[in-house]
Amino acid sequence: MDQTLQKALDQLDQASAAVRLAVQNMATAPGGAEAAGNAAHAMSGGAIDPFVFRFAIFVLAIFVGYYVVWSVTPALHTPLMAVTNAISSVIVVGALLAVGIAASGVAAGFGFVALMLVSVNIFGGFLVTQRMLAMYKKKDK
Amino acid sequence: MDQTLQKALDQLDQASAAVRLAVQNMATAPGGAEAAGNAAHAMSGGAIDPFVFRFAIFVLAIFVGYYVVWSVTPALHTPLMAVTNAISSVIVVGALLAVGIAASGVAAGFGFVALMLVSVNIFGGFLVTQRMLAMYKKKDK
Amino acid sequence: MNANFASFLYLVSGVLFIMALRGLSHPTTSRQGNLYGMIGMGIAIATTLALATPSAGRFGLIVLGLAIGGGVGAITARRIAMTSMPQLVAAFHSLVGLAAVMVAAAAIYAPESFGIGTAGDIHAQALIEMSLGVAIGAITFTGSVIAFLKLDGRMSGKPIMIGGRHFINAALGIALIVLIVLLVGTESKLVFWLIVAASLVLGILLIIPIGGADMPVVVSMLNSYSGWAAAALGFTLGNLALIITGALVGSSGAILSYIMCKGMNRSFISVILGGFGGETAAAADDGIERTVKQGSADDAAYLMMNAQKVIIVPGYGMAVAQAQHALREMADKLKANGVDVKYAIHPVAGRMPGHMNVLLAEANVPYDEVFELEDINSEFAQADVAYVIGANDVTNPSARDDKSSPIYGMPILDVDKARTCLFVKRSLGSGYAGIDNTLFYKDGTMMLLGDAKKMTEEIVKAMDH
Amino acid sequence: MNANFASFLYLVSGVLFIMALRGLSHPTTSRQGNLYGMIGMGIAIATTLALATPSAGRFGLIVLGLAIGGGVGAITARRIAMTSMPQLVAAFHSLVGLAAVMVAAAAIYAPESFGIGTAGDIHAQALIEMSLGVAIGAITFTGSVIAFLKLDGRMSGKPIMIGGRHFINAALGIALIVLIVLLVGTESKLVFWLIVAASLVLGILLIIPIGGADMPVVVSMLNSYSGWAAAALGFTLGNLALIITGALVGSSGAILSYIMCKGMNRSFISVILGGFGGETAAAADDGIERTVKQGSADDAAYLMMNAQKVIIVPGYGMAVAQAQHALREMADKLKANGVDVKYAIHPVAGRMPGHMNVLLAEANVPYDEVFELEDINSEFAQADVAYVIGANDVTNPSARDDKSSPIYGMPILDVDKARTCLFVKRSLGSGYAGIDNTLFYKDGTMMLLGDAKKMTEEIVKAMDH
Ligand SMILES: NC(=O)c1ccc[n+]([C@@H]2O[C@H](COP(=O)([O-])OP(=O)(O)OC[C@H]3O[C@@H](n4cnc5c(N)ncnc54)[C@H](OP(=O)(O)O)[C@@H]3O)[C@@H](O)[C@H]2O)c1
Ligand SMILES: NC(=O)c1ccc[n+]([C@@H]2O[C@H](COP(=O)([O-])OP(=O)(O)OC[C@H]3O[C@@H](n4cnc5c(N)ncnc54)[C@H](OP(=O)(O)O)[C@@H]3O)[C@@H](O)[C@H]2O)c1
Repeated sequence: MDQTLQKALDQLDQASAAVRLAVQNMATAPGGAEAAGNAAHAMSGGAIDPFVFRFAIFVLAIFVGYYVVWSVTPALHTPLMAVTNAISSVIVVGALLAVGIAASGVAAGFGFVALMLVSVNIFGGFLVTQRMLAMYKKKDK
Repeated sequence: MDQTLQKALDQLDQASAAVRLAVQNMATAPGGAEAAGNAAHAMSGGAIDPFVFRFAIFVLAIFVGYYVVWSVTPALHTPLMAVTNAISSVIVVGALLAVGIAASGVAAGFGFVALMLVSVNIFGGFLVTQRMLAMYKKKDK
Repeated sequence: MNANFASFLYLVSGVLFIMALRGLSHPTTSRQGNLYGMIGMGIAIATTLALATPSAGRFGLIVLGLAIGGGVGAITARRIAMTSMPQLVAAFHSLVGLAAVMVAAAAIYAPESFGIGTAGDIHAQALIEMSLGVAIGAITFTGSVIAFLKLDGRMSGKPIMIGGRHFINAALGIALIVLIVLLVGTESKLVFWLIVAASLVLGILLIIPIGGADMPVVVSMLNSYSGWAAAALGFTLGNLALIITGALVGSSGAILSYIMCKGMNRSFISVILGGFGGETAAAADDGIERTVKQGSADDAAYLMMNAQKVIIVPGYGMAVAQAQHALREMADKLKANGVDVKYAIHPVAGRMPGHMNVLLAEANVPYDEVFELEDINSEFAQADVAYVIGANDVTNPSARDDKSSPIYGMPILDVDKARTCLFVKRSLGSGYAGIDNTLFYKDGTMMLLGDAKKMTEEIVKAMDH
Repeated sequence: MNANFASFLYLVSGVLFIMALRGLSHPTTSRQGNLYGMIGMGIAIATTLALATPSAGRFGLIVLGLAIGGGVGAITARRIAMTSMPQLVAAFHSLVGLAAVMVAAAAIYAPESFGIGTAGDIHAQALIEMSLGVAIGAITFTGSVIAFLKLDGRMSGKPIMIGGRHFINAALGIALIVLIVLLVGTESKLVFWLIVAASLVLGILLIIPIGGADMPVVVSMLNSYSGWAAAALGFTLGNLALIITGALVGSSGAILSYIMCKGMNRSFISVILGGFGGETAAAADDGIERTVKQGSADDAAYLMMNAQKVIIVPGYGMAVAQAQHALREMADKLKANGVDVKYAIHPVAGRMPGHMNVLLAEANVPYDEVFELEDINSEFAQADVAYVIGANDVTNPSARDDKSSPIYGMPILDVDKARTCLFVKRSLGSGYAGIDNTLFYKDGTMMLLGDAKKMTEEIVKAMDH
C-alpha cells in the first residue's frame, strides 16, 4: 500500500511542478492556477467547497445585521441610512481588481467607471454621515 | 502556453487516478485522501485556508451570541443556562466520529465514554429545559 | 500578499462595519462608529491593492478614479442641505447599483482576473451569483434614479399607473430567469447585456407606480437591494468583506422599511404595489361648515410665554420650510423665560426615518430634549401648549378613534390632550395621507396659518415685546 | 454523504441553536425554541452518522452509548427538584468538559479518522486547537465538579485558601503553555496526558478558593468555558455546528456572569480571585441594643387580608424552604379577597439568574404577575404590604444609603417604602453578603421569624378564620 501511495505522490509532484511552470507562463492570465485548483479539488474529494463557508458567513452576518440594526436608536435612523449606503460601497473591491489587474482593456474600463461611481459614495457617504453625527449634541450644562 | 497546460493537466489526471487507487487500498486508514488534499492545496497556491473561513464564522457567531443572549428575558435566565448546556453537547459529533470510524480501538473507547457522557447532557439538558419552560404560564382568564 | 492574510483583513473590515452600525445605538458612540466604518473601508481598499499589485500605470488610473469620485463625493457631502437627505441617499444608492453592474461586466470580460474561470469557461456557480448581482444592481440603479427624481421634485410624485403593469413585470421577471439560464449555458456577452437591460426596465416599472410620498420606504428597500447585490458579487469574488457588508446592508434596509410601514400602519405589499399618495391631496370638502379658531403670532407668543410646559411637535412642513433654526430660537426664548420645553418625535414624522431628529440636531437642539412617541405621549396631558409645526397626519385623532379612517391603528401623538394646541401650517389642507384632520376644528386648537418658518420668526419677534 | 451537503446541514443545526436561544426572549416562544434546539441536535447527530457510515458493530455501540447516556439523562431530568437546578447545571457542565477531553484523546489516537493528519504527522494547527480544547475542557470538568460539590452541600462552601495559590496557578499556566509547545513538536501521547493532568489540577485550584455562594457566577463562567472548548474542537474537526454553538455558549456564559456580577455590584475579578462569602456569616453584633417588632401568622394574615395591594419579594430562603407552593396558595387567598398581588424579582435574588422565576413558575404563578426590579420598584410606595420571604440582601437599604457598605451601589427593591414590611426568615441573621440589614429594626417592619414554608402555611390557615 505504501509503495502505491509513494508512486502516486511522486507523480503528483511531477504534475504539480508542470502545472506551476504552466502557470508561470500564463502570468498575464491567472486563470491557470484556478484550473489546477479545481482538478486538485476533485481529487481531495472530501474537501469542502468554499461556497458552503461563504454561505455560512452570509447567514450569520444576516443575523448580526438584524440585531445590530434593531439596536440603532430611532433618532439616528437617517445617519443609519447614510452609513449603510457608505459601507455598501465595499464593492470598490471589485472595481479595484478590475482596474488593477484585468487583462482586458474593456474590463478595466468598466472597472474605472465603477471605481469613480463608488468613490463618490465612499467619500460622500462617510462625510455626510460625519456631518450629521457631529450635529447631535447633548445639553451643555 | 495551452499545450504546456494540457500536458500538465494530463499528468495531473494520471496522478489523480493513481492516488485514488492508493486511497481505495487504504480504506481502513483514510489519511491518504488528506495527504493528497494537502499536496493539491499547496499547488493551487491562492486558495484560502478553510481556517480563515472558520475563524470568520466563529467571530460572527460570537456577535450573534452576544445579541441573542442579551435579548433573553431575565425571567428565563435559568432555562437559558440549561439550554446552552444542552446545545454545548454538539460535541457529540466528535464522539460519534470516534466510535463510528476510528481505526484505533483505544480511540473508539474514548469516543464511547464521551458519547455516553454527552448523551446524558443531550437528553437531560433538553428535557429539563422543557420541564422548566412548561411551567411558565400566563394568567388564565 | 498572502491570500489567507488578505481574507483575514477583509474579515476585519467586515467586523469594523458591524462596529460602525453598532455605534449608532447611541449618539455619543455614533461618531466613533463612523470612524470604524472609514477605517474598515480603508483596510478593504488597501488589502485589495496589496493583493492585486497593479502596474504603475494601472495604479495611476486607480488614484485618478478615487480622486475624481472622492472629490465629487466630498463636495456633495459638504454642500448638501440637511433637508435634501432623502434625495441624496437615493442618488447614492443608484451609484452603488450601477457600480455593481459595472463590476459584474468587468468580471465577464476578464474572468481570469477575478479567479472565476477563463473566458469561455466561467464557472456556472459564478455566473449565477453574478447575474443575480447584476440584476439586483440594475434594478437598484434605475429604481433609485426614479426615487431621486420624485423626491427631488424633478418628476411628479404622482403614481404613474401603466395598464397591465403587473403582467409586464411578471413577463420581465420570467424573461430574466430565462436569460440567466441562457447565460449559464452560453456565457454570451449579449445575454449578459440583455439581463442588464431587462433589469433596468424592471427597475423603472417597479418604482414609477409608487407615489412620491412613499419614496422613503422605496429608498430603504433599494438600500436593502444594493446590499443583496453586493453580497451576490461577494460570493463571486469570494470576498468576505463584501459578503458580510452585503448581509448587513440588506438586513438594515429591510428592517427600516418594516419600521416605516409599521409606523404608517400599512403593509409593505400595499406600498410596493403603489398607487398611494398623490402630490398634495386637497382637503376633503364634505360640505359641512366647520368653524376654526385662528390666531396670530402675538396670541401664540403670549400663550407660550405664560405656559409652564410646551411640547413641540415638528413634522414634514418644518422640513419644507426649513424652520428648525427659528424653532430653536423660539425654544431658547421660552427656556430663558423658565418654560419647560420638549420635542416629541413621531416615528414617521417627516419623510424618512429620523428625519426630524437630524434637522433638530442641525439647529443645535440637544438630543436629550428630543423624545420618542412612547416616552413622551403621556406628558401631553400635563402640557399647557402643544406647538405643532408642519405636522399633520401624526397628530390626527382619527387614527386613534375612527375605525373607518385609512390610517386607523397608526399610533399618534396625543396633542389634543394638551390644554391648547397651536397648529402652524399654511392652510386647512391635509398631509401626506390626504385625510382631513378633525383636530383643526376642536375647541382647544388655535390655527396659525402661514409658512412654518415665517410664522415662527414672527412669534419670536412677538416674544420680545 | 457529500461533505458539502453535510457542512450545510451542520450550518442548519447551528442556526437552529441560534433560534433556540432566540426563543427565550419570551416565555410564549421559549417552548418552540427548545424544540428547535432538539431538532438541531437531531440533525447534527444524523448528519454525522450519514457521513461516517459506521459498520454494524460500531453502529450498535453508538446506539448503546446513546441509550445508556440518554436514559440516565432523561431520568435525571424528570426526577430533579427545581431547587437543585444550580447543582444540576454544574454537574452537566462537568460532563461536557470531560467529553471534550475524551474526544480530543480519540483524535490523538486516531488522527486519520478525524482528517487531521496521520499518526506521527498530525497538523500542527490541529494540535494547537486540540490542546486548547482539551485544556479548557479539563478545567471545565474539575471546576464544575467542585462547583457541584459546593452547591450540593457535599463539600463546605467555605473558600479554601491555599498559600501561594496565585503562584501555583501561574506556574501551572506556564507549564501548560510549555506542554502545548512540546506536544506540537513531539506529538507525544505522554505530553497530551500531562496537559490533561495539569488542566485537571488547575481546574480544582481555580475553583476551591471561591466561596459556595459565588458558585453561580462560577457555574456560568464554566458554561462559557465549555463553549470555548467546544469551539476549539470545532476548529479541529472542521465542524460548523460545533464552531457556531461553541461561540454561542461561550458568549452566553460570559454575559450571564457579567449580569450577575453587575447585579451584585462586584467585579468579575474579585469573584474569581475568591475568598468571598463563607457559609452563614453570623449577624454583626455591634453591641448596640436594637428593638425589633415581631409578629405572628395571625397578625400577618390580618394585615394582608385588609390590604389593597401586596407585593411579594421572594429570595434565597424561599428556595431553601421550598415555600413557593404555599406562597402561591396564600396569593390565591388574597386575590380571592380582592387584594392586588404582584411579585417583585431582584436580578440576583436566590442563587442563580432567574432562580426565583423558575420556582414561582413551578408553583403555577402566572408570569405576568411577576415583575422585574425596574418595572415594579416605583410601586412599593403605593403598596400596603411588602411580603419579603427569605430575601435579605436584595432589600438591604444600606446598598442604597450607606456608602461604606460593601454592597453599596447594588440596586435594591425599595420594600421600605411600603406601608408595612413583613419579613419572613428564621433569625435576625444576615444573608449571602453577611451584612446586617437595618430594615429589621425599622418602624414599619414586622418580623415573622420561622421557616418560610411553615410560616406561610400558618398564614394561609389564619386567613381561613
Ligand atoms: N418619516 C417617514 O419615514 C415616512 C415615510 C413615508 C411616509 N411618511 C408619511 O409622512 C407623513 C408624515 O406626517 P407629518 O405629520 O410629519 O406630515 P404630513 O402629515 O405630511 O403633514 C405635513 C403638513 O405640513 C404642512 N406644510 C407643508 N409645507 C409647509 C410650510 N412651508 N409651512 C408650514 N406648513 C407646511 C402641510 O400643510 P399645508 O399644506 O396646509 O401647509 C401638511 O399638512 C405620515 O403620513 C407618514 O406616514 C413618513
Ligand atoms: N441570583 C444570583 O444569580 C446570585 C448569584 C451569586 C450571588 N448571589 C447573591 O445572593 C444574594 C441573594 O439575595 P437574597 O435576598 O435572595 O438572599 P440572601 O440575602 O442570601 O438572604 C437569604 C435569607 O433567607 C433566609 N433563609 C434561609 N433559609 C430559610 C428558610 N428555610 N426559611 C426562611 N428563611 C430562610 C436567611 O435568613 P435566616 O438565616 O435568618 O433564615 C437569609 O437571610 C445576594 O447577595 C446576591 O448577590 C445571587
